[in-house]
Amino acid sequence: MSSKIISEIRRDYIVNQLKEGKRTDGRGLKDVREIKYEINLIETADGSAKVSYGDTTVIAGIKIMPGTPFADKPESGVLTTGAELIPLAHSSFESGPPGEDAIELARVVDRGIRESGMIDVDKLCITPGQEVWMCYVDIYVTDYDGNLFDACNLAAVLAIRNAVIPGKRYDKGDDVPLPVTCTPVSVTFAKIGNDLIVDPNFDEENIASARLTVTTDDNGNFRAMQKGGQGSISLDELSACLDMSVETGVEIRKIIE
Amino acid sequence: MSSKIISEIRRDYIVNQLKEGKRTDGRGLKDVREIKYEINLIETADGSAKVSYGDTTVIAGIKIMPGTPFADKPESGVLTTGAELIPLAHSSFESGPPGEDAIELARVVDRGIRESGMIDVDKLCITPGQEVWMCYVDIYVTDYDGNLFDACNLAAVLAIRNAVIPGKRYDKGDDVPLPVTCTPVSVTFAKIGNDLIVDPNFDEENIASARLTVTTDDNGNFRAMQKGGQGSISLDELSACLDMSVETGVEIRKIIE
Amino acid sequence: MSSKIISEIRRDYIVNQLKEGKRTDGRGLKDVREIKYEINLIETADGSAKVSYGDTTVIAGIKIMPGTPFADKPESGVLTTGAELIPLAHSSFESGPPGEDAIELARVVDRGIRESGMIDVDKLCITPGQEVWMCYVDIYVTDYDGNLFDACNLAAVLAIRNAVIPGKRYDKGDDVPLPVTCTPVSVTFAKIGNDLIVDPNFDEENIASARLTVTTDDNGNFRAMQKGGQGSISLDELSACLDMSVETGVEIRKIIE
Amino acid sequence: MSKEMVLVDDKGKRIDGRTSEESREIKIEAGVLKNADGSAYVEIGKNKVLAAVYGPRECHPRHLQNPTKAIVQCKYNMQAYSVDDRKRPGTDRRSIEISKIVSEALENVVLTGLYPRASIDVYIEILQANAGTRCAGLTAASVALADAGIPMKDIVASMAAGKADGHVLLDLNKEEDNFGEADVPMAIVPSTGEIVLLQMDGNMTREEFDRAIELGVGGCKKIYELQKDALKRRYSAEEAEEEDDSDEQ
Amino acid sequence: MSKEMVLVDDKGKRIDGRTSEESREIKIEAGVLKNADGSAYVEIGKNKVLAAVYGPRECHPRHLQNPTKAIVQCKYNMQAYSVDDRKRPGTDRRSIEISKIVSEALENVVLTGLYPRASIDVYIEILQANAGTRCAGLTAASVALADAGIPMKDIVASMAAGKADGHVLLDLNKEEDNFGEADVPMAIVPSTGEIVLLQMDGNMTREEFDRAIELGVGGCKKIYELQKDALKRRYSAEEAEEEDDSDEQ
Amino acid sequence: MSKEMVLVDDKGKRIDGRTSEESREIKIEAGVLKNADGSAYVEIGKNKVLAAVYGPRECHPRHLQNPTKAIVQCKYNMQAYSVDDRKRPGTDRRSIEISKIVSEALENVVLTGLYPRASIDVYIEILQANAGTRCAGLTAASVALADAGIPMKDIVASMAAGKADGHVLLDLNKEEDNFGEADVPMAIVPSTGEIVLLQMDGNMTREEFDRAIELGVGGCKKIYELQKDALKRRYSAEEAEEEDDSDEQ
Repeated sequence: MSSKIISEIRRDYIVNQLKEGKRTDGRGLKDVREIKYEINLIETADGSAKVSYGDTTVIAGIKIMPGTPFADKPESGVLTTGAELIPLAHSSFESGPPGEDAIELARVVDRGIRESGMIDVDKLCITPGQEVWMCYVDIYVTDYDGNLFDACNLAAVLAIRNAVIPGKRYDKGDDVPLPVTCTPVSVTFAKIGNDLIVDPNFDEENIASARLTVTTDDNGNFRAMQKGGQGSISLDELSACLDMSVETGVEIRKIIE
Repeated sequence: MSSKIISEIRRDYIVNQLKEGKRTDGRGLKDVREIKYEINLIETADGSAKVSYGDTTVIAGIKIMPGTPFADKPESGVLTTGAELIPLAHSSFESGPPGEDAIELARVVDRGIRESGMIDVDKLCITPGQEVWMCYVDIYVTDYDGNLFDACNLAAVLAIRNAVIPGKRYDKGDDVPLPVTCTPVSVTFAKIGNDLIVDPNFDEENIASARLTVTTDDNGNFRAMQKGGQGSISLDELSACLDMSVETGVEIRKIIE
Repeated sequence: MSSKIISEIRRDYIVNQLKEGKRTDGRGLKDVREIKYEINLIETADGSAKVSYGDTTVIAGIKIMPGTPFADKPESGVLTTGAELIPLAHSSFESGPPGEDAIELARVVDRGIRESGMIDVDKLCITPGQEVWMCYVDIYVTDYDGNLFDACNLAAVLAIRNAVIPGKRYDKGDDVPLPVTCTPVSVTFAKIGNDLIVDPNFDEENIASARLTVTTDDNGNFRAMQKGGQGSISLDELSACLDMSVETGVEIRKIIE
Repeated sequence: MSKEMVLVDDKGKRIDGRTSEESREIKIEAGVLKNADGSAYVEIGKNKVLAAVYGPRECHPRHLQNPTKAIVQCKYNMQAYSVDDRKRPGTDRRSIEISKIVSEALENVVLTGLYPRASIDVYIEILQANAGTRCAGLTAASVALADAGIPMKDIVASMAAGKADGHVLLDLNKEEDNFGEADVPMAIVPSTGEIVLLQMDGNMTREEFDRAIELGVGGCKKIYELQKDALKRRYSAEEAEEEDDSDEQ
Repeated sequence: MSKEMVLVDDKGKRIDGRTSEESREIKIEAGVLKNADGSAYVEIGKNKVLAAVYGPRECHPRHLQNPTKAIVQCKYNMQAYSVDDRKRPGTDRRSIEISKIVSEALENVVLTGLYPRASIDVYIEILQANAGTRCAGLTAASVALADAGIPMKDIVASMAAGKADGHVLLDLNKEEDNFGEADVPMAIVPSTGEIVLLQMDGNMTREEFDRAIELGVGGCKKIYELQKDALKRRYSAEEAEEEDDSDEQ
Repeated sequence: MSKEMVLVDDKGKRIDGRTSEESREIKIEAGVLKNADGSAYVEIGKNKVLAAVYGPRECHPRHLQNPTKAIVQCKYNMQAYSVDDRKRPGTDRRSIEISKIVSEALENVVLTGLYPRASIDVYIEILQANAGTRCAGLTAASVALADAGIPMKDIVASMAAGKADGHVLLDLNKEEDNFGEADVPMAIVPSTGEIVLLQMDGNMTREEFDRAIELGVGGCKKIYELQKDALKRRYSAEEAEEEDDSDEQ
């Protein structure tokens, strides 16, 4: 984490710019960086997407295979989400099993997808109580410049929306699209001083006192939230973030439709 | 372990007191500290007990569930005992998987229960060769002031004596008491200089050269023993410990009946 | 690995001797150390062998048991090879799970056995798709003086050639010899300066720039190779090694027939 | 799953008889352990939680040391028998996430700048779980920190709100959590009303969420009063002990 | 297994239409990542590989430091979705072996003596696998090292040869690898023709093996040209950027 | 289990023909390994055990160093093929417990005060197991320590007693251990008769236990003689070697 410390001079510069309503990369406080994406770039995956938010790039791949359902949900498919902060992506990432940052990231992305009911898991049953489709979402960060929550959420969502259940490969019927009901979109805020900014980059993330990720569905309802960081947020700030998360969610949905 | 080192002055004081037949907490050499216990305090457990020996406190909980028997004992239930020296209990305990102290502790407690035949595992068969009741005894140390062997043994024994096989939860018949045949009680001795003391506290344990735990059953037969520490014990000292383990075992059984 | 560093004086001595075509233990450049072996020394194993190349000693033991075949090879037995560099064998070996040296060693030995088709895995089927014989080859290094590749290969090969499928133990028919088709033999070369030597000892291994292991079958065909070390080998050197590997393989086969 | 299950009846009563604004029964006790520098025991409904604090002490591993302040390291652990299906001992992904967000919430109030390079270690053990363990654990941890005498700008209070059968409810119990529609664990700094922990999952409109926050903040304030009561009882007991000691002299 | 499968037809054509001496299509791009000190992306047939270099930088863990030179630490990793059956994240024995031999091959060309005690860290990520990933990964790693400006005596080029249906073939694809008779991954220092990586498994006569080496060396030389092309494109792009920058001033 | 199994016949003979007071055949050899500072090989019945000693040497990890004396670190390991069902490589709970109590027993006799901060590392490998491996391992480790020239106040000797078919027996074999009623592994310092290792499980009256101790102490004394013989043979061999060396000069 030592590499996450940025110089005092850089910190002061960012804060002073924010006081004037500017960000060091020229964005306004509510602006998301340019979003680029590529669909189904991985042929070995049953669905995949590469997403960039500015210089942050992640790849999500889906693998779907038959497996045993949980005892308490014998007719539901199983969703598993993992995120890997591989050392290829940044000098602060280390080899080895996922640390607390990667685990929190994967769990927040997972909650957005799971709690929005994006995947209709009840349609993933092969033989009740015995066999269902297991859906693994694996996300790899390949270039890290802040705001992994939103980039990973979007990559996972795009990979899922374009995924195919490989019925033929396992002799379990035809290949059919993974049943998808909605498009959860997360928007992440950082609090720096008294300013709230959308889609923080690496430098901004590292001087922010608090972080808030809000995931909304197509109706603008809230599906998942996660506050991070040692700072606090006031009720007014929370309210502002909720407003912006809906507005920005609409914009992002337009980009990917 | 560095925190296990106590000062020379403290050591000398304890040793000098022992020369006069006294212990620093006012006990005689053969005295056990006050034993307190509480039964079935954990509703989510199928049996539980909290036991204190003075300022040492441990909680044992039982979980019973159906599982596959061992191939060489197709009609016997399975007993598994674990002990966790959680860092909440003492500044010398560290997070992470059980170390050699926790493993020795769990295995000695396990042997006392297993070798005394306390649980009648032959009555835990559901379908021969296919399904038997698995009985997990999990013991957590919550406050550590020496002699975990006896406190953990007693907590496990009390939890087992009050445990119920959750037949209804698993649709395997009625809820019935776990079949129990006897009450193994362990008594632990520490050797300090040439003195043998019963139920050592933290300070005494840490200046003791050797430790001996003796587990007896209701008939005063021996069911398990474990010598620990780098010191040795003579045959005469062993003999004295065996005598005391039977006497003290009788006293402890009275407390818990 | 620090213990793998040998003194400059020793290094110079070895190199100077090689310039004169000599090795410090009196061998010629192409000479293998004395090979000794003992068969079936472990009664609990289904096949075993102890092999020495000079002061390097290893033991290989085979355990064979019924298990589930791989989905893509439903009628084939399963071979698993492990090598343990136990700290008993050398001061540079550490406790713990196998490191990269042990893993490379096991995988190279495994490839020699597997790729030569030494074990006729198609004859290890019990019930197609359901049950096949699993063959575990476990190799322990007990004394380490260089060239583990060849010693481990030979111990594994001898243990396999003398192994018995324990049909009676598992009620799966008679005890029959493990079906063996050939005898793969590996020969390892080290490059020191511009010299190629066969069967390097510890000191030679540690000043060698490159290592090459070549495994041949009874017909002199190549079955496995592995180049190691940071140095390079020229095409001419490779050619010389290939010639020698066939010649030396013939010699070693004579010793063990 | 079990669509027949009624979690809130037509009179607005919940299955355990509570109204939507009521929390479960709460019991807080400070100073329950001998070895820890500070400790607390909390029951919220059927949740039973123990928290202990050690520190400020030397920070291990060393590379985590911060030269300008102490770090707060919380470890949340569910004991094997605390849940219906035995939990295998050892950390899992859920407990790592909870430990992280609870550490962050506590670090907000602890005056970490007083203890450069040190670690303040907080251990939360769930003895019995029934929805809301992270909030109960954080509530207990705050009391344990105060009991340890760690300087703080305030005591963090935590409680969840949620939604079941279409009603926004305070402090979900296990059935409401399992079969309900949303869960919103939160924690505040009572003196300022600032939020230091917030999670949400499920499905809520803006109006529902605002109501959940309103209920949750109210719940946290109630917790705060009980935390202070527990600490007062603890201090009185200590003073009584000290007087006893002086009597004996 | 499937003895009916024909991998090379009677005209010597392979299932993907190649002759025995042809490699699959190759695409090499340098400088594809923002954070890494150097990076490269390589496609060989259906293999997709990303490589990044960090360093020279402080060597962790410290006991691996060498007081006389830098060490080259390569980590080869297959991503979960890169293969037909999902690969569980984390290192396995195969990836540890490949990481070792690739590190050794690279250490041959890097002028490690310039950076005592340092580590040069090379990360190879397999995005999509179709036989030949270690060669594609080593090829990408070499370009990434050059892109990072690490002084090297040459660029390592890597490609496999093999045998299927009795024919010695260059650059086996997945079907040829799975159902063929031998695989010979290799890597050379192109300027000297010296071999820095060599593995073989299967069954080959001396003649077949010699032919495999001949094909493989040829393949490596072709790779080498494409590596140099990619680096030239990269430098031109950088210069263009710099000129743009000066225009703006 | 198999109540028909007769372990002791009506003449007091055991299934391998021994009387109750007889141990199995014992073979002890010192100095069997080239690299280790000291080593020993022990067979007791069908147990085959190898022990090696390295040290005194620098203690790793460092936090285990003791500034006033050396520590004795024993690692007991069962090889995969040493038991009926293959044992997966790696430590398990049983081997950790045995390593601990064997370390403690050896630390009793080693003059650890001579080597502050050092570690004396003892490795016990079970090649073939047939009840009694911890005693055979400790017996071998003691000889290996002596072979390494580690100063000790005495050599620890170890053997188990037990009970089967109602008879107290010396040195149980596998059948007696599996189907018998009690097992009492022990180790003594022969010169003083002090006990340094003692475990018991099963069911024994006081009389039976006293008899077990009596038999066990006798068995240990026999082991002690064989340990000394092995060391004498080892020294003679070394001297002979040295004389050979001087002859050659």
